[in-house]
Amino acid sequence: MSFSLPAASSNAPEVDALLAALLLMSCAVLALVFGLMFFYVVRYRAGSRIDRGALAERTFRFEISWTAATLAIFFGLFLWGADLYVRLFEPPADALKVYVVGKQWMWKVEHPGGQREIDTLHVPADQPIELVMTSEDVIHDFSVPAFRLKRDVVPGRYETLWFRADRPGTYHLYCDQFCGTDHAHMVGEVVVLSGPDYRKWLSVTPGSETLAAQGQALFIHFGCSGCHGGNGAGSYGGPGGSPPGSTGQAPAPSYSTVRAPPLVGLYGSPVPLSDGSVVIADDRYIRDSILDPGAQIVASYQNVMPSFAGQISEEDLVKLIAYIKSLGAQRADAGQTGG
Amino acid sequence: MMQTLRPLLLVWLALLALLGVELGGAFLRLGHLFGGLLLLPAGAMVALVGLFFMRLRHASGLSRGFALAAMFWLVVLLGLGSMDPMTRTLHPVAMTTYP
Amino acid sequence: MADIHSTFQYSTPAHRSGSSLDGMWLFLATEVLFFGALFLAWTVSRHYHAAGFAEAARHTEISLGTINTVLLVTSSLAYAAGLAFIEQGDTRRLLQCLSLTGLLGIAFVCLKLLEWHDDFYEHLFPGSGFALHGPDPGGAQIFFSFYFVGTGLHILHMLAGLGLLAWVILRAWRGAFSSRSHLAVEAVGLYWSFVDVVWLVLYPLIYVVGRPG
Amino acid sequence: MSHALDATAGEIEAATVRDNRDNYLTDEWTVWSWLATTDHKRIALLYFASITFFFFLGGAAAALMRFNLLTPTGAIVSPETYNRLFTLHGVVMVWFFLVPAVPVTIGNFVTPLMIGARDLAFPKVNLLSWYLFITGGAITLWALFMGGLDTGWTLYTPLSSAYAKGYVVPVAVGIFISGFSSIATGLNFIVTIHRLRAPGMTWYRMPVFLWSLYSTSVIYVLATPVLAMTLLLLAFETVFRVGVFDPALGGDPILFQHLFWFYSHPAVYIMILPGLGVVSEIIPVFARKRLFGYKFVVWCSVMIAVISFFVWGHHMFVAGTSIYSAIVFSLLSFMVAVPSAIKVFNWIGTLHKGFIHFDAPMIYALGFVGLFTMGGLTGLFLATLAADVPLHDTYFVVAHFHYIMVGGMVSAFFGGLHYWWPKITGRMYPEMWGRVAAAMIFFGFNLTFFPQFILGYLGMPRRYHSYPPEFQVLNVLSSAGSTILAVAYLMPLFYFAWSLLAGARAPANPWGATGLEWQTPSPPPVQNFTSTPVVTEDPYSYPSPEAIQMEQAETGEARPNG
Repeated sequence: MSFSLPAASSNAPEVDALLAALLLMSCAVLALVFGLMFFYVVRYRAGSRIDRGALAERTFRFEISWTAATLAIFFGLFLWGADLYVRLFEPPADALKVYVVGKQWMWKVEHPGGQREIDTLHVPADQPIELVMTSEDVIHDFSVPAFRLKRDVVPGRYETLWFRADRPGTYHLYCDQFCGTDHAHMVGEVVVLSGPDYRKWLSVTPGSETLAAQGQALFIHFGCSGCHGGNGAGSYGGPGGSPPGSTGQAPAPSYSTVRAPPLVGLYGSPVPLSDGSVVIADDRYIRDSILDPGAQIVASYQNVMPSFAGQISEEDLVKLIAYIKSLGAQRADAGQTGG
Repeated sequence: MMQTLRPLLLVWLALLALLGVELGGAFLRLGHLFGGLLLLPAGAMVALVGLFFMRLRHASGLSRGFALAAMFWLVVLLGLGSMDPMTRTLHPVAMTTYP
Repeated sequence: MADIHSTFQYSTPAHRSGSSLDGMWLFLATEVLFFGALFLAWTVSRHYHAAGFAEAARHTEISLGTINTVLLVTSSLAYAAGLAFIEQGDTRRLLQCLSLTGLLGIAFVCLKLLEWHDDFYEHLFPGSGFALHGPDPGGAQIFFSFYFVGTGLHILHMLAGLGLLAWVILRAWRGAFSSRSHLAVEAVGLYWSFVDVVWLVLYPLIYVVGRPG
Repeated sequence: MSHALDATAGEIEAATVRDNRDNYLTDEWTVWSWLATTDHKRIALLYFASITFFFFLGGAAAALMRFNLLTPTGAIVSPETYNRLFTLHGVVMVWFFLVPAVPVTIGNFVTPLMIGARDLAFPKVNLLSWYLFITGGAITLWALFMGGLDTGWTLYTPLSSAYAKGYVVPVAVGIFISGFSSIATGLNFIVTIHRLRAPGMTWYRMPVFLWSLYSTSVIYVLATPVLAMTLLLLAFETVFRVGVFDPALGGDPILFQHLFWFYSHPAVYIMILPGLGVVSEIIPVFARKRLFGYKFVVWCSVMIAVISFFVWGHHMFVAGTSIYSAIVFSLLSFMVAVPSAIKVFNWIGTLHKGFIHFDAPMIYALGFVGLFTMGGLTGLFLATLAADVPLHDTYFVVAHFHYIMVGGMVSAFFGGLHYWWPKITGRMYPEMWGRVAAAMIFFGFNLTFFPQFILGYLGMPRRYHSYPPEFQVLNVLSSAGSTILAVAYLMPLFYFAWSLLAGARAPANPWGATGLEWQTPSPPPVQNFTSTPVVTEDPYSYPSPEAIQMEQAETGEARPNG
């Protein structure tokens, strides 16, 4: 057994330094308090004959000075802690996104390449990783002590957590928020691999379909293709007769008579809404549009789409979004080959 | 006797007038933000009832202190309590229905 | 023995009644925080669910709510007048005023129950079978959770108030109060008006603020 | 004064004559005279009996948990049982021991004595509060034993609503009812302290303990109702399966945490503020010296009570609250630590140039200062945002709050109990045993909880029924400490019982303390005082060190060195 904890992320040494400072200050204060207490208790014990002399008259000065000293130290600690904390919320743009879903009592992990794991998370060293986490039931907490990180995983919303592991190895993963009977068994491992090892792991891990491919199956399963077209090309009759980006490339149009906006090339592009505003179609916009289609209606379309809130599980939603994203990528590729 | 009853009646009339303001406001299209303004007449009504019907004007200093403390802590509860939800960046997720 | 024990600790009757009224005010302060927690829940939920709250608020009966507000405000007036009368030693007028207060209170409770009945009939109680399917049905259900908890607690407070009122009326009828000794009238009056105050806040939150949203 | 009151005073005089013969204990001996008493002293004893029961019940649950954690696999009890044990431990210890502990027992007993009053302002409300307390306790216990509850005392949604296994609603009802008991007690203390002070008892002549009780009562009265509403909303959600915290509807489970901690963080100060008051009483007495910086100490109590309402967000730094709110709450949390630190410095200042006696209450008080300082300092770790992230929800937090609650508060409670025991019972406790128990509690406590700081840093999460094998050594140390602690807590039970039967009769003022409660016989008469006392001195007006030394020189007890 050991009383030390590996520091395996870029964040860990910084937090350790802060903890060390806190520990140092605490020891100093404890030494002062216990030291004075022992000293006075022995020196001024009732039987002691030492001359007490007169009492200090102006206690006010003491009060003000130790209050001021305490305040100053506290403020410094506060700033230090807040500065480090804020950085935990600023993931680098190039972070690799890994989806984590907590449920009683396991961690389900999905990699962008479609690899799925349970209670284990493989990540490459020296690359920023952003975990996008949610829960299917109660509140959990994704905690990796070696990274000095944790974040509650809350049902009904996404929480993100980013880190840059810098030391290959295997580290404990715990659920830190009490989540029911087998809370203590909701544990796992985070495996940090060096770059080459990670690529090897990716290649040997049974390459289940990519998220996007699974999303495509769901796109048909949930009937999205009925209106948005088999390949997300939209149904004809939209503004300008045919959806942008689909002309010349889209396969046979769907026979649907319902008008729905095209999805090819949607991701990342600006979308004009019926209320005159324009939004960028990001993850959140797509998610909202699936769950609450009436909220942001694309200009010159009627809202005929039913809400899918409560019908699509969180994992499936992630896949659908991945699929719609991939449609955007296809268009970009097609544009390049065409040009 | 009329001297004591008259202010009470006047307060009652003022309360009804403020109620009228609220009722009218309910049918104006004020929007999400300005809808909250309709709480102002309610606040005035609460103050009137407290000061006149509950005689806060003539209550002991201690009683008035208690009333003020209640208001202060109510503001703390509402202010600090809504600070987090109002400033949160929320990414909602569709929940499947419960088992 | 016990009675001497508890009365003698005060130096004068005014000291005693003043302390009791202070105690009553402090109790009302706790009630403010009690309902305050509910108001916080309302504020936060409305922030997340403006659409659901607006739709739900449009399905409330503002006419009944407004009539109820008038009833309650008037009952408070009647009580305050009654207190003014007993300060002049007029027990007969006190009884008249308090009876009016009671009748108005009972009318309020009846109207409220009628409103609840309608709400149930229209399937506005949250849960499966909830009637509203607008853009934000979850928000509308949260609104009605708030509505039923808020009005339910208010009704409970009304019933407690009516009980206290009956007790005061009974004592007044037996001639227990005089111009110099009417602590119970004053203390119960504070409670009665406070229940009124709670309603004055619930009324806009339920019927008014959401509606224009 | 009115004629009617003169008559009453006459009756009182007659009663007073009898009081000289009978104290409050021997006044009447029927069961009914206890169950229907409105005497604050008897109600305090009723409370003593109830919370002692709850303390040992919660302690038994803790002992079982520590026993289970001897091995990494946790083979003694099943995970279900373990979860129920720590829920029982938390619920019972928080709401049925720590929150009421000092105010309803020692506070109830000495408040009227300290301000020179006959009783609290509302004696019947006081009795009602005890009945509410035991009713709430009975309902909660029934639920905890019949069906059990496995949500932890924090009752976070949706684990306690849609996914609840066990008796959430009865437990919530029990806590709700006992909450009214808290409110009634707080209301009583506040009005009493405002209205019933004896002539000459100005605010700045009040003992610090009363200021602490007053501050505690403010929290009782203003925070408890928020918990009541939170529990109601939770019960609504659990019963109807819909509600404001329900994520399936788009509700916010974190809102529950806000409401819960709006009560439960100030509740932490409900638990510790009376302890701070008790220690501020004990130290001057046994140092024979004026309390250093009296005004600072009393205003620190008030400041702690007020600021305690602004800091609850630090329980949620990793819960997914907004970053702005986390920063504000972190800063405010540091603010609440300042007055606590000031108090520690003032206690040490009081020791300076004193004449320190080592009676058992003083040993408890000195232990309190040390443990409270450690608990407070580790609290700073948790208030510092980035440092809280790795430590949150680990054993570090468990150790931190046990240092405050058990090391601090229970030590202060025991210290106060020893200090006022002669006044309450009219008997002296065996001094040697008191000192041994005090020392054992200090030692056993540190052995139990210090290893948990290290466990927490190493990442061991709270509420784990089993754990990775590398944590075993520290867990075994902690469990070993808990056995010592258990023995040390049981010891007073025996020697106090012995003292009741065979202890020496206590004089009115065995410690040579100032304060009105020591000027009336032990145990006090039913009316507390034979005549209304008049206060003419500041509190803790012990003679100056020079005067004491002069006196010692005259009597030849001890000679100054010159």
